[in-house]
Amino acid sequence: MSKLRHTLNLALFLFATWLLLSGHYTPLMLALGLLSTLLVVVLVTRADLIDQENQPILIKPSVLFYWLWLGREIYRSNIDVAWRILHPALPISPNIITVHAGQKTELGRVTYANSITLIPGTVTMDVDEDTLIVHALTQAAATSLKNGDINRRVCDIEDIF
Amino acid sequence: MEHFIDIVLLGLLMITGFAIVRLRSLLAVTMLTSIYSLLSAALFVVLDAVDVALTEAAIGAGISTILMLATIAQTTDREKVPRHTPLLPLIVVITTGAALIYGTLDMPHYGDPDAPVHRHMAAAYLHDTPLEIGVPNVVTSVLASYRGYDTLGEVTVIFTAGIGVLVLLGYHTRRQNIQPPGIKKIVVLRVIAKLFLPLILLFALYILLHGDYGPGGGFQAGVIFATGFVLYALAFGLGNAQRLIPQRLLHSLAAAGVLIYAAVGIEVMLLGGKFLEYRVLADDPVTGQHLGIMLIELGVGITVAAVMLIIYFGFVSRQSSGDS
Amino acid sequence: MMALALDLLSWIFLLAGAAFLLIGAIGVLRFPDFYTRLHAVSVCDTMGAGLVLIGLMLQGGLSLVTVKLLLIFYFMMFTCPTAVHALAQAALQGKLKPVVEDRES
Amino acid sequence: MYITVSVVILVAIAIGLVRAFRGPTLYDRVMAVNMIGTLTVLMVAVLGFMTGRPEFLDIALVYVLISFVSTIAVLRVVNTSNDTTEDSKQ
Repeated sequence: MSKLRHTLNLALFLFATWLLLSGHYTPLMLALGLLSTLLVVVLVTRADLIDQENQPILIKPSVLFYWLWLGREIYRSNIDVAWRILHPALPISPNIITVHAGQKTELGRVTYANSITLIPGTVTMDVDEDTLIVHALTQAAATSLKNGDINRRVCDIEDIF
Repeated sequence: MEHFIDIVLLGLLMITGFAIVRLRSLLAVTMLTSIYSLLSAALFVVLDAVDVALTEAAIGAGISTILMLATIAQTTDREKVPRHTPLLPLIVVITTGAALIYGTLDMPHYGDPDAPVHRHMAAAYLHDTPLEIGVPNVVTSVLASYRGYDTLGEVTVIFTAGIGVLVLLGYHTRRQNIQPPGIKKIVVLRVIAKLFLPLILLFALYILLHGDYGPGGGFQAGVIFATGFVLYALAFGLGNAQRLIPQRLLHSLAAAGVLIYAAVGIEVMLLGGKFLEYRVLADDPVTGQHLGIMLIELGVGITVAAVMLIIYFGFVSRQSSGDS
Repeated sequence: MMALALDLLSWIFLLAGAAFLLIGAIGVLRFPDFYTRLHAVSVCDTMGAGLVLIGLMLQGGLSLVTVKLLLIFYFMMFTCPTAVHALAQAALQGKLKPVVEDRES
Repeated sequence: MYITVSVVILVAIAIGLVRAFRGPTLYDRVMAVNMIGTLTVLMVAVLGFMTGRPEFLDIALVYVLISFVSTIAVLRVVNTSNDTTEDSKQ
């Protein structure tokens, strides 16, 4: 039952994407768009990829808030890294830390890992079950990551996936 | 000012070319070839050749890099140092180059509006396309309608290449194991691939069906479609990808695309037109042209996607069966 | 007046984005080892690309062009970290030793 | 103004090329390709606005998707072939 809902969700999402891409709203083009959506959904179902993870997760408000918060973090650390790049003495102190990912689902963990990578100054090197190996450009970046702020926030939005 | 960008891009292309010649590690050379493709695609965009740029992006930076790497994985990644002296080849190259440059002296200047091609061919295409075919993208009308024979030939060439690869690499129907080792390690890639596979496939279909309006068409769409499945194979293992699209189906699809193209031509002949003269397909000649172009683009797309996947699976399945 | 302000804002975004792209590229050149260079690539991918795309969106206004730019932005925010992560993971498995210092700046 | 942005992007591409030539490891080259891919996407988008032809954005979209897949593909092949720090031996 829920599988059907996921399939319908995906189909709606794909057709909306088609409409936004196309810009030609003649009956022929709309029909072709429906056919294309159908073909893709059939292929994806055959590939057994339908589950809660390919839902359009961007649209929910709390996820949107997370993106905004992440954007601010990205902005801050960008300024920091950019300053370090331009500094003549290159003030960096690379180090490797492991952090614990508290998320229950794979999608949650991947969101966490990719958020870490998106923020300059920290790059996820490896994901092993619920441990993440992270390369940090500075001690400060490593410390702030260890505070677990991102981890907590990803856990918060995970419930509604 | 656009000339400035042209010149810088051409300069970067030249430097990349020299570096490719100098390096001996073939993996590094492949990377530089990929950069070369990206740069030349940017150059095509500056020159307003949007369709070519799209093709270069999809084929040069995408599938051909992947196929070259698959080849290197099976052979060697070091270039052999030639033992003979490079003097004779150098002389041959310089002479040929000089002759070619001498030849260009007689040609009209770059962008010359009085060049014969601009006065006759291009003008005719630009003038006739809206009247006869009714397709906004003139490149599509030229490729698919005015020069439909050429394109049929090209599709046949791709089909032949696919068959050639099948013959050379053997006919592997052995199933790969469904769960490749180390799949736990690539959890990020797996989740992202799951998100993006539907989008890539949808985008390929969008490119296929909007060739009339913007850049795109069968060739590019086929390659993007194939790339989607390459991503699936990378994230979920070759065995799963081959289960999704069985080899036999691919073989039939590769042939089916060419057949669709040719069948459109023959259907037109049965309706009383000449080979590939789409205008008789419908009562209204413009609608007929439209329908014909759409059908043959579909054929092109199917063949290209199938052949690309045949080649990719051919290379990679051989590689993993050699390992065991 | 409104249009002018919007135009000006978009130019600021575009130029700032270009500056970050340049800084990222310089970082790729300057940083001492592969893993540290990845951070410079992140600067290019997030701030540089993001600001340039936002600048272009302001130029595009409310149209399908802006939607396509948003799509590019959305795709990049997923593909770029995945590619960077895949690079780091591959290098780690390929036994490329990261340079680790304890010198605090 | 678009010209300024494209010229800056070109300079960044040139710097990326330097990294691709120098290496020293293969991973550095793959990284350079990845970065040049991003820069090309932006370049195409900016050029589209410069010449007033928004259909260029389709190309940029294709680039994002294709360059992602090829980066992943490269890494999978590189890690199956064992000679990864090729140039350090030269």
